[in-house]
Amino acid sequence: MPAASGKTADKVFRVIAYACGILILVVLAAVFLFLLFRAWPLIGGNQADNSKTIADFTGGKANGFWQYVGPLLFGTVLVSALALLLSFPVSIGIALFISHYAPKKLATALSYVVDLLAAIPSVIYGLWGGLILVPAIYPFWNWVATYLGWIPLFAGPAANPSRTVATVAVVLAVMILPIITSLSRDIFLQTPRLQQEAALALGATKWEMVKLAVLPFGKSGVVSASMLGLGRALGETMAVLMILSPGLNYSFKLLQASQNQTIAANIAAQYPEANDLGVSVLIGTGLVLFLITFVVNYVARKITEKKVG
Amino acid sequence: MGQRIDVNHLNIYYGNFLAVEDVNINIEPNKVTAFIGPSGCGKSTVLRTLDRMHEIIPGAHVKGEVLLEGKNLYDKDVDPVSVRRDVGMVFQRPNPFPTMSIRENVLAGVRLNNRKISKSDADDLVEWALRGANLWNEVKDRLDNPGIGLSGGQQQRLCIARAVAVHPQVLLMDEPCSALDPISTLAVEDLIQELKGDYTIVIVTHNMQQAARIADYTAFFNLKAVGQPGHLEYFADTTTMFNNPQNEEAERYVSGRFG
Amino acid sequence: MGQRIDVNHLNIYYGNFLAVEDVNINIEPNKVTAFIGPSGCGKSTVLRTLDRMHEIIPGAHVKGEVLLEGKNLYDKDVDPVSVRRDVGMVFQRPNPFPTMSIRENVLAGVRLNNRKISKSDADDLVEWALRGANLWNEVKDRLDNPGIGLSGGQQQRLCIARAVAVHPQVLLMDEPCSALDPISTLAVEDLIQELKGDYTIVIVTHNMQQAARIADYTAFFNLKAVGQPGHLEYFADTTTMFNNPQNEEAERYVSGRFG
Amino acid sequence: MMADLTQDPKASLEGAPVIDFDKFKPSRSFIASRKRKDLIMRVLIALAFVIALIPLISVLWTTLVNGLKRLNLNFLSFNMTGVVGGNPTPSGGYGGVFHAIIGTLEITFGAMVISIPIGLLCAVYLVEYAHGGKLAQTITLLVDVMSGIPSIVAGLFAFSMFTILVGPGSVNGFAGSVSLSLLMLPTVVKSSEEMLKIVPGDLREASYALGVTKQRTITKIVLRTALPGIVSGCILAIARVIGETAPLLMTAGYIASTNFNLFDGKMTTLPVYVFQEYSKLNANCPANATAACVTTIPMERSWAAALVLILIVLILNGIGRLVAKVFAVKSER
Amino acid sequence: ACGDNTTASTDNGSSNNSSDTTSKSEPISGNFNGAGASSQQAAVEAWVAGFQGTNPDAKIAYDPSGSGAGVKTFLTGATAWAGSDKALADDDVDNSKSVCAADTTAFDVPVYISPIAVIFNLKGVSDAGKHINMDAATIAKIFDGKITKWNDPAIADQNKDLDLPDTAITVVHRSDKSGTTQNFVSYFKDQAADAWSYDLSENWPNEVGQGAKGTSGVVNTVKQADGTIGYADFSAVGDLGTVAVKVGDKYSEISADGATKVIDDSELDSSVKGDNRVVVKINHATTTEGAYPIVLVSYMIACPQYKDTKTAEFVKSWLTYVTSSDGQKAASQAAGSAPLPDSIAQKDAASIEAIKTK
Ligand SMILES: Nc1ncnc2c1ncn2[C@@H]1O[C@H](COP(=O)(O)OP(=O)(O)OP(=O)(O)O)[C@@H](O)[C@H]1O
Ligand SMILES: Nc1ncnc2c1ncn2[C@@H]1O[C@H](COP(=O)(O)OP(=O)(O)OP(=O)(O)O)[C@@H](O)[C@H]1O
Ligand SMILES: [Mg+2]
Ligand SMILES: [Mg+2]
Ligand SMILES: O=P([O-])([O-])[O-]
Repeated sequence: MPAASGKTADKVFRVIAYACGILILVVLAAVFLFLLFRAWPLIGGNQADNSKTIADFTGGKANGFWQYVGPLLFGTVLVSALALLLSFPVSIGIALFISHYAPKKLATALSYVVDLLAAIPSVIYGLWGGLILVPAIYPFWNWVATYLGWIPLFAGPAANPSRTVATVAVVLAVMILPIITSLSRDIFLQTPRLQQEAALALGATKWEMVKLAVLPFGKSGVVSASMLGLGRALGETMAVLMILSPGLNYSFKLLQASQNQTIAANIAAQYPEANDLGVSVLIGTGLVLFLITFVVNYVARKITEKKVG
Repeated sequence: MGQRIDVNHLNIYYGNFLAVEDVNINIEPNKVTAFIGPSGCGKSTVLRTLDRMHEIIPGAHVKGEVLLEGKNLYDKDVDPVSVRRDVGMVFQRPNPFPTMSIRENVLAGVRLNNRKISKSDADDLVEWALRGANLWNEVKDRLDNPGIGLSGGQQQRLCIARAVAVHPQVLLMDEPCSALDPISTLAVEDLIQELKGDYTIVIVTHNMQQAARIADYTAFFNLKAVGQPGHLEYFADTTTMFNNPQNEEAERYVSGRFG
Repeated sequence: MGQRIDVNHLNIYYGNFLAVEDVNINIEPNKVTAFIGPSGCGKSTVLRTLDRMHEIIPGAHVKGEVLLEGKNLYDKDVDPVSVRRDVGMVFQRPNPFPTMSIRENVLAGVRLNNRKISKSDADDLVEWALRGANLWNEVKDRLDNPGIGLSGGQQQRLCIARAVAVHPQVLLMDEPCSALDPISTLAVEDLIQELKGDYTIVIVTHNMQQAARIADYTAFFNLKAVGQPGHLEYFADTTTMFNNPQNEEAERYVSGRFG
Repeated sequence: MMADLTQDPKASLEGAPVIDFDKFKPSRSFIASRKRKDLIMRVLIALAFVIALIPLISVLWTTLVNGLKRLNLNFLSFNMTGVVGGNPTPSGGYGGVFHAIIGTLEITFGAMVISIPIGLLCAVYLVEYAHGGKLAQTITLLVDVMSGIPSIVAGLFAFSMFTILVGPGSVNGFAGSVSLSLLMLPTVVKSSEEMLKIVPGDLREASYALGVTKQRTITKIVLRTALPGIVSGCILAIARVIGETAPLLMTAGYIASTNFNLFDGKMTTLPVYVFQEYSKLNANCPANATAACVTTIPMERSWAAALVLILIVLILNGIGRLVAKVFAVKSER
Repeated sequence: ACGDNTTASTDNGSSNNSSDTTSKSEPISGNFNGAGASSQQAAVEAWVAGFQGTNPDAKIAYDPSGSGAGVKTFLTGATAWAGSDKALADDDVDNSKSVCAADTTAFDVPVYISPIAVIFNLKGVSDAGKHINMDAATIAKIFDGKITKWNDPAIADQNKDLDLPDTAITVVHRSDKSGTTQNFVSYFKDQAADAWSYDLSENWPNEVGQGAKGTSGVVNTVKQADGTIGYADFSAVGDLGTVAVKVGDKYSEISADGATKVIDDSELDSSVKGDNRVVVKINHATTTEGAYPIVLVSYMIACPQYKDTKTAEFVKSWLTYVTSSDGQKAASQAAGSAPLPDSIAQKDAASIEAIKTK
């Protein structure tokens, strides 16, 4: 008797597990379809109304959807790429510090702090960024604009207060730093001892050992950690909303205000006051964001997969 | 070309745990010395003190002397990095760098020491080392393939090539064949026989037949009980060790009555 | 109480890879049969086909027959789960369930199968199995301690107790001592000698001395080359195998000339 | 059979190039420069750590200092009903976060209930059943991709789904839970998958060898052994979503009073509360107000709520660690 | 439930209910929801507290989700009323048929008037507590980036007694869609059409200066640097400087009374579609002494008939209280808003009276 009931239970469990696996696919499809459905008026609806709504959103700057979403997308990618650029080397540094340099006790304590920081809600980063960092960082940006202003990226005058892409990038970098750090650290810690010992046995210094064994081993893991961080930055809403002075330009002037805006922050800024059609437009931009993050992640995974396999 | 190693009153610790006690041994140049003994008796531990690899484990340290041609490795002014350049090491499991080609693997150590190597010098060195490791004929047509794509035995020989390419004086091997199939094992054993012309070789093995086959001298380590420190029980030339050991424990061990 | 096993024309596959070819062997009840041979020759693989553990590896399958007291284990109507209840298995590394106490580990086979058992029956069973595994005296005062807290040798005996607690007819052991220190090894060997009164025992070992010490029959597996299927080269009673083998390869192997 | 393999030992070195090893010897200056480089990297790495520490400590410190001003029992035990301007309430406080704590806990709990079983079973499928088939690879890839879904998209999704399926205007805690579960799911799957993977195959085999069915092996041995890891993974997933604001503004809304019903009516969560109070900036005190009227109270409440949020995350972490410890696989010896 | 606050009385102590409409009807009980303009939030808090003083069993929730969202939610029937910073659009009125009973359409009544301050932060001026005088064109030019220095002659000419520095002007505007913005720029459209060419919209139309999210964002940004100028609800101004706006020949400092005056001087928009609607056409050109012309008028939106009598009773009683002098006083104390002028309050009362409760 136990054997028979065991067999049924076995089958039922197996079916449920399968179903849950497949559910993941269903959920992703559902996300896409529900968004598409709700954004449908944008495609299937009255185009004149659409352009009126969009013109209203942008003060007449844009009246087609792509015209609208283009600069937003540009801004989104710019801000998150900068954030990643800033936090990547620092994260890797800290991860190495924890995994290979710090004394064990300090490393454990640090690990804990990093994990905790990874869980700090983004509103808090928004509060901090908007109220503390913005005034504090102005002298620095002003210095950059004065002395490095010949680089187009840093063209002055630096906006005061610094509610600029540069400041937002710093805040996002701080936000994703613990995430990238904690994942990279986990990977670095898994570097096979043998590889490390092989390097040391050849007479490598510690840094050479890291370069020979740890970094190559951690590469794909670090890439996926960065992708996760980038994803977080791409989708970050509150911190951007609370700090950035938005604009709808294809502009690289990092230190000037009102140049760029991100999709996520734009949705949050417009959503409360939007009418039905407006919501459709915003959901349309959300769909674009979804597809972009999807593609970025997909490509990144494919790349790392190939490297590993 | 090999150098001699003299170990005097060496106590080896992991943190506060005394793992191996009072080792005294003289390792002859250009000979193969085998370490045997039951598991946990400290063979690997002793071996790793000979090129200061022991230290990389947090808390691990030693008391006593290890003299390489009369110079104590553990002197204050000695840089462990340079010790490891003079004393090469091969590990239990083959560990080529997975991201590198066969060629790059061989050159890995050399490149650390000297970045400006001409292509032709590098080619010569790769050929020399791979020939030395008895691997040249098998891989000469695919030097740019990843090292990880080789079979276990080939990988182990690649690691040996990598170790000899930096031209050390001493070669330490920790159970270099235990992860290999019999055929690869033979290939590696042959290689060891050859290499002793140029290097002093110390090898840890759990396989007494292997020790008997390849070693000139054999050191038998033992431990009184689990948790007790290991110690060097008996050291003799290999023939004596396996045919007429003057130590009861050693005899019991080599005759297969335990372990 | 042991049952006999007859293996007829057994070919064992991992996916499309034929790992072991055409094995024919008769395993006598209430005797210890040892499998020896170089690494990779298929000892473990054959052993695992005897209780259909082989199948849990995706793609793995067999052709041929394994008769347990004349009944083919691989018949359509046979439930592998119940086969495994009749044929117990002990693994290379001791693997007590880490979340369970010593007592629960012994009872795992009963409990996990959802069989109801009264407290007193359970107590009896635990004592019986642990006594059978020669472990009772060492652990009787701490049955509720985690099983993982025991020493390696004790853990292995605990695993044997766990296996015998489901009352199998046959006990398969895959290098049960290879992870143990010499003292624990002796304890387990003694136990095997005792258990053969009640069970048919098949043991894989890489240690020929061990096979010589404990087995009644010895099967020597071999493989022609890496990548080729392994096969049963020679089967004989242990005395013949080690003193006067009628097979050249077997002689080379047991005399330590390779492997 | 071995004989043919033993080559003539000296043959291999024949024809080998003669090497002048001095060429490869490191020069004194090169050794020094390597050492210098090693040191520089050491310094840079330590520096990375210090640089990162500045903003991170500043965040924590600011929250702590500003938050402690208003964090008291009254703040934790009252909601925002009856709070008018900067005036104190009859209980002597200035409103509080009780409703937001309830909302946060219920919505997060809802998200857990949805995503943990699904995620866990999906991981079970991937590790125990799929054996790296095409479907499994696709799922693994999509789970990875899913971990990049922006939270605002999750909010839009839940909003769209509820407007389409339930009807427009259905703003409630459960919609919030759905949006959060979408964000939690990939983390749960990933971490559980990792944890199941590191359960030694030995244990599965040991269980099968005792004649135990696959389902029981999974539930009683594999999941049980992986439990501490799974719990910490889930805690991590919760920590990831408990601070979400944007999706909850859309799906769960804001309300000043305490709503215990997850399925009906709006619900405030702590991050939303933080944002709302920040948006108020300051409160009005009429000319005839007493000294007890505090104009800066909304910002103070905002910081205090932020601190409460961090504390909840901390407590969750603590609980996770505790659970992990209680269920820990007893360490060896 | 545990943790629910006891109801606070609205104003400190002396509140005796004189409004006859609320006292003669039965106390209202039940749960009621509203959503909409965030500008009304502080006032609504006070109204809820005041309303519950006489109707202790009424539970009222307000979600300050934004005017647009509020109207959207109202049109789904999920809320009893909506708050909005602008009057209903024509198609919203049409759509409201599905929510309101008996084919009636929704109407809006002004409930909350608040002056919009033009705030600035300028060393030596604002921190000395001084105002700056400006006319509509000057403000418009500043916000359009045409005037970029504080000592620009256009400003200096109007402020002879001030010593204006050569500081650059940083304009700060709302970055989110906002009724405050629309009301602010409608002042330019009316009073400085030449200097302000943009269409009327709730979104800020140009990229001059900096945008910030919400009133709080604007105020914080203005606080963070020298030379900034922005606009925000009067209640949020704090100790920032405010611009005195030219009304007639004089400059009028911001005050709640000033806002009431301008509304008092304004007409109703008779062109709006639908019954019972009270939509104010703000007379930005007012010359009334002391009037302050930049104001936000915020409405409550309700149905004349509800499918459910209880809701109708509540809305009627609620709006009555909100527009009563008690309600207005409570709001002005809690939110610093301007009380409704009597003229509007009467119109409101007439519309509210039309809500059918039977
Ligand atoms: N990293 C370590 N930290 C602490 N103790 C260690 C460490 N490595 C080894 N030991 C201890 O040192 C002693 C000697 O171990 P060692 O590995 O040298 O033995 P061995 O003779 O090489 O055994 P085997 O044949 O299994 O390789 C053992 O008691 C072991 O537990
Ligand atoms: N899971 C597996 N999948 C595919 N091939 C396998 C698997 N396990 C073993 N093999 C192959 O089957 C053959 C026999 O292996 P098996 O492990 O049975 O050898 P063995 O005699 O037990 O060796 P050892 O002494 O190392 O344990 C080998 O060629 C091995 O590569
Ligand atoms: Mg060892
Ligand atoms: Mg095996
Ligand atoms: O109340 P607002 O529309 O200005 O946010």
